[in-house]
Amino acid sequence: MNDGNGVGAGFGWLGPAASSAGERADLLLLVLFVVCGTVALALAVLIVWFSVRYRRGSKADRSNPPSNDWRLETAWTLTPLAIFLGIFAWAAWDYAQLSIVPADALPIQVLGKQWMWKLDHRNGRREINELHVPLGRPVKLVLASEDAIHSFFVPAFRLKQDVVPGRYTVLWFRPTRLGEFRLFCAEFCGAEHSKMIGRVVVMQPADYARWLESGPLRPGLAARGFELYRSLGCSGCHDERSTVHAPRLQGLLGRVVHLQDGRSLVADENYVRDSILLPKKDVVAGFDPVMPSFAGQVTEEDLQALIEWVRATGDQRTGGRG
Amino acid sequence: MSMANEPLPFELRHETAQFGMWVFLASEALFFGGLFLAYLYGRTHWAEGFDAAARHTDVVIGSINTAVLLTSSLFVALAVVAARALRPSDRPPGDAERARRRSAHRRVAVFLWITAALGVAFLVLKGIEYRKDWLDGLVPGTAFRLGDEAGAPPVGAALFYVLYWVMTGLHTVHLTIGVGVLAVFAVGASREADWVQPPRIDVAALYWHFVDVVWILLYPLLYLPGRAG
Amino acid sequence: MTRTLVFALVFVWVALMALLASTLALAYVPLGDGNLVVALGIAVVKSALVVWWFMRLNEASAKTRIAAGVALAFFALLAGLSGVDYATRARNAAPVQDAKQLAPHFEPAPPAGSPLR
Amino acid sequence: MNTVTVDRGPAPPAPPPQSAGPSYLDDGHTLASWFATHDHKRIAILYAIAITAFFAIGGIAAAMMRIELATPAGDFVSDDTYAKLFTAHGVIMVWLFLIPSIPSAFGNFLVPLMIGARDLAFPRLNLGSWYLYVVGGAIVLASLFLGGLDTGWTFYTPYSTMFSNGWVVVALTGVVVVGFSSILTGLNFIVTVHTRRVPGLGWFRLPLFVWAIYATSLILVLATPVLAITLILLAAERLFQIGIFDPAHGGDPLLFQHMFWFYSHPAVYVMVLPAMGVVSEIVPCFARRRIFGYRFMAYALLAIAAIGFLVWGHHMFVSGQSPTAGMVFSMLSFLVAVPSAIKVFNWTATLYKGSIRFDAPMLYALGFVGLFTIGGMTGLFVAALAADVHLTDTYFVISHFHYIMVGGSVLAYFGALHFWWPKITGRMYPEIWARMAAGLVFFGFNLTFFPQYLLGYEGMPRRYHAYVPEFQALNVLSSAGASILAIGYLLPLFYLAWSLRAGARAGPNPWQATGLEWQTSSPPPTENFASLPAAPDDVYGYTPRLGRSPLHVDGE
Repeated sequence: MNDGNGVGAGFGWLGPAASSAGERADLLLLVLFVVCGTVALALAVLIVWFSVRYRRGSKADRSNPPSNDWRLETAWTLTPLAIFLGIFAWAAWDYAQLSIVPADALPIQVLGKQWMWKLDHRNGRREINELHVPLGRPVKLVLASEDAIHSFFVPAFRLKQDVVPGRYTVLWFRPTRLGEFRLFCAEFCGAEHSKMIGRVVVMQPADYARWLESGPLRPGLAARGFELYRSLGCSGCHDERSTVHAPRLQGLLGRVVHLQDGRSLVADENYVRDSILLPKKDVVAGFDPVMPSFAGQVTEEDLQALIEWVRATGDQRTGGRG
Repeated sequence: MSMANEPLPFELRHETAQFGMWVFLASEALFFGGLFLAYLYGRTHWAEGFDAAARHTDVVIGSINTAVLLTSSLFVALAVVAARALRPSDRPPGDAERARRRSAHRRVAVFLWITAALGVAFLVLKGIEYRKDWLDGLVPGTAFRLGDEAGAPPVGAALFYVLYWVMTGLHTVHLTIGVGVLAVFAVGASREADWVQPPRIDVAALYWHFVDVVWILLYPLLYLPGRAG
Repeated sequence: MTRTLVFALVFVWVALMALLASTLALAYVPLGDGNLVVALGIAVVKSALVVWWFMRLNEASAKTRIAAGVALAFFALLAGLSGVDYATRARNAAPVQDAKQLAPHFEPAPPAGSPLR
Repeated sequence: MNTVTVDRGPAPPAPPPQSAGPSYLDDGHTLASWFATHDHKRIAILYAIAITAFFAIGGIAAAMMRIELATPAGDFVSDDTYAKLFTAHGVIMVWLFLIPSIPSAFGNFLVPLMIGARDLAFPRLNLGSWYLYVVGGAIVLASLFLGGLDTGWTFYTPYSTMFSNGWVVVALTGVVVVGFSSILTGLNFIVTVHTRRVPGLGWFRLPLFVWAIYATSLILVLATPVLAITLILLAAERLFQIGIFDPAHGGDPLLFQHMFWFYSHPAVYVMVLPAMGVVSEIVPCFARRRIFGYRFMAYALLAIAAIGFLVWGHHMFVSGQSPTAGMVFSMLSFLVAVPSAIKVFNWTATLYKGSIRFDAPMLYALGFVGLFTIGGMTGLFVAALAADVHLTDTYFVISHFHYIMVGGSVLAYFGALHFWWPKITGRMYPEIWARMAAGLVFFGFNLTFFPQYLLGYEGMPRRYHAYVPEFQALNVLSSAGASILAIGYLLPLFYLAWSLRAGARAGPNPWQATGLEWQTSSPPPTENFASLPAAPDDVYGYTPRLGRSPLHVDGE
């Protein structure tokens, strides 16, 4: 399974990064290794040289040894500071790219539960401990956990993101190499923490499309969301034809929402999930807080389906990309 | 003279005791600091849950208890002032000196007994309040309810009571220790024991004042939110 | 000298009682978020009075005062830096829905042996 | 039995110690004279014995883990037992060995001697701290024997509160009790250094070891209480199934991580600062040179202690913390690396124009400087945000902190053990054996932990009971190294015990070192000094300060 140019099963090497963020991380790590390596080597050589040259009994000039030199001290205070801040800025810049998710990213809902990964594609195709993604297209993973903290870690992409119960966390990447890559859980989550592993398969976009359609025929996530939208009674108020004065949900994801207490925020998955479970928390301006809370009636998977449906309504209006 | 039996000068013993106690109080302040941070988190994230929950605390007992502790702080401060007369003085030993020290001992004993009594009063009132909270179902867990309010309590109300019980519980533990220490010193002072020395009374008083300051900060957090409308 | 000290202490006590009364009264005045700010402000003033006069920080040595100040500073550090996270973190979502009690609406539970379980 | 004084060249002017009664070891042999002693030197010995016992238990847990990890399949122990092993290894090594090792054992013994005091400011509190430590340690061991806990030493919620079925609350109680012992020890040192210095001994004439213990005590007093309250809230949440960290009731698991790491990062500086103090004493003595940049070294110690409180968020870069907070903590983490860099450069500069001997303490000290540099440098890797996203929670981080804790603190602990062994026991250790042990430890350590850097980069997550086959080769190397390291650690146990009986008698100052502790007899009398020692007018008088006549002839 090791994708790198390893020699034999026992000794594998990670191989070049397989995601855009990974290539940048590798460059940063290489520079860090070179800079720190040279300084460490220089220090080691200096210590060995001093030890040999000034060992007791050696003939060496030991006249008036300096015991402090503020110029030297200032030099080796400011130089490391400058180098460190340089490294910080570069690493922080790369890290900032990780938190800006491209708009056209392919959303996949990931649910981590004790000792397995459930991944749901938009058309309802579900995978356990496996993720098929197209080459070159950004993919956005919306991570949720049902029990303890897990961490979605793909070493080949040089990326990981903790999956915290009670909130959605997001991880996006753009695969740049074909092949299969290891998937690990990196945050201790119980006895079978080391068995909560899997693989990420990067395929040509054409093969990916064919694979997506050939999956077991289950209603799409969005379709299930729509079914829930009606069975839970949301349509009673939120449907266009309903007489109840309730906010419209079509194309909600990504839209700026103005709230009653003057705040305004961009509606994201967390906002939709919050409004279902705690409707009185962020009441939209111009509406009275009459919506009942659905806490205790919907599971995380149902919430993901509802959110996918709300996302899908947005697509109908803008040509249904993805 | 060898270093072994050289008694430390009074000033150094006083300074060491006071500085050592303040360093200990710094660590205790950070100990309660962790709780205040948890409260800050809860209050900023679930403001209306905390307000709804805080309305059910007994503000009458809370306020009386604050007054009781403030008064006890006054008396223990007066005890420290009275104890200054017990410092090693260079006055000639004699009946006058012995009488002066006896009256100082008596005054210290009286002030310490009053402080300890006020401490016990606080604990009694606290017990009554805890029993009332228990009966109101204000204990977080499966049977948690906000007194007679119908419906599920808002999210955050249970968190408020987790913090309420942990904060007041830890404060009561510290207060009980304080009452015990003051009672021991009060008995020692009334018996004019020689181990009742100013540096030790100062340290006991500092600890008591600290427990009072913690309550002063707990009071507005636990009893006052959500009172207005 | 002790006579003036006793009077000072009693005066501080009276001030503390007045502040207690005022904070209790102000709690019933609807100030919105201001309530907590006012109540905490008064509490800080009361604490300062107790620490400065009752705990005699006014006649304490410099290092003792620094010890008192350092405790406050480090609490502010703890609250401040974790505050940076809470202030800038994306919205905190609702509590997790415990799946164990709820059978998902949608599909009948897959047979025990199937990989989907 | 002749008194051996290793030929070091002329000694600095040491006044001949008058006879001041029996040494502290001979001053009473009853149980009470040990378990009810107020003498800081005996309490230090009690700590040293308890610490060695806990080090052994933690070491056994580590050995079992390395055996388990020699093969990809988890076949030596079950996965649940493996979780209990790494938790036991973590809890014991952090709280019962590393944190008390140098401060409580060597700090207790040496600080009063180094400042010319009779004892610590609060002797009874010192004994109380030891009992708290032993009781806390017993409770932790009880939780392990009852069945252990599988949460890891970090106790992350909601696993530790909702899903773990180990003896979590018992272990938490033990750790909180040990925490109070740390607070009281820190308090004792702070007050002692402030109020018990011999008249005339200014702050900038104190040895750097005293500065290091003072800085460590500041952290102990200010950080440990937050750990205590966090673990109490955690225990309450586990018992009542509801709490402020519980996501199902609106709590926040990240709040626990904030409060836990607010203590746990300064705690790693509690582990390394005393080691820096030890190295700052050993290197000048064996290089016969004044420490380079004494004031910068002293300020660097305080700077590390202070900035150490600002950086805890770098443990949470991928935990769901906001990116802005991640950047703030990342920059502050780079700031805390600067004083450490200053110290390494200053130790190296101290060797310049010295007259260096390579006795065992010096080997350990140079080993510390080398390995601490590597550990510190890899700290920069995990402080850089984009790199940490890949490296955190992998074996890279495990190797990083072992380089600093084992390569740094434990090496310095052994260096201190050998450097002050003559002063503590009055006996010299066998030099050849000691150098061999130092070499074995250095080689074994690197063979154990350097492969883990590569494993970490390859992406092997930490706390894995079984791993994928391609990680096996490096794991086998690491396990082999662990066996050599174990031997290296056991050797001193034998030859130091041997030296207690048959070691050559050491005079008051076998290394011709500066410092007040070398101006009294070895082992020192119960009251430390026959008469009040004169405050030294120069703290590292191996070579003259600028302009004074040279103390030793060149090239002797």
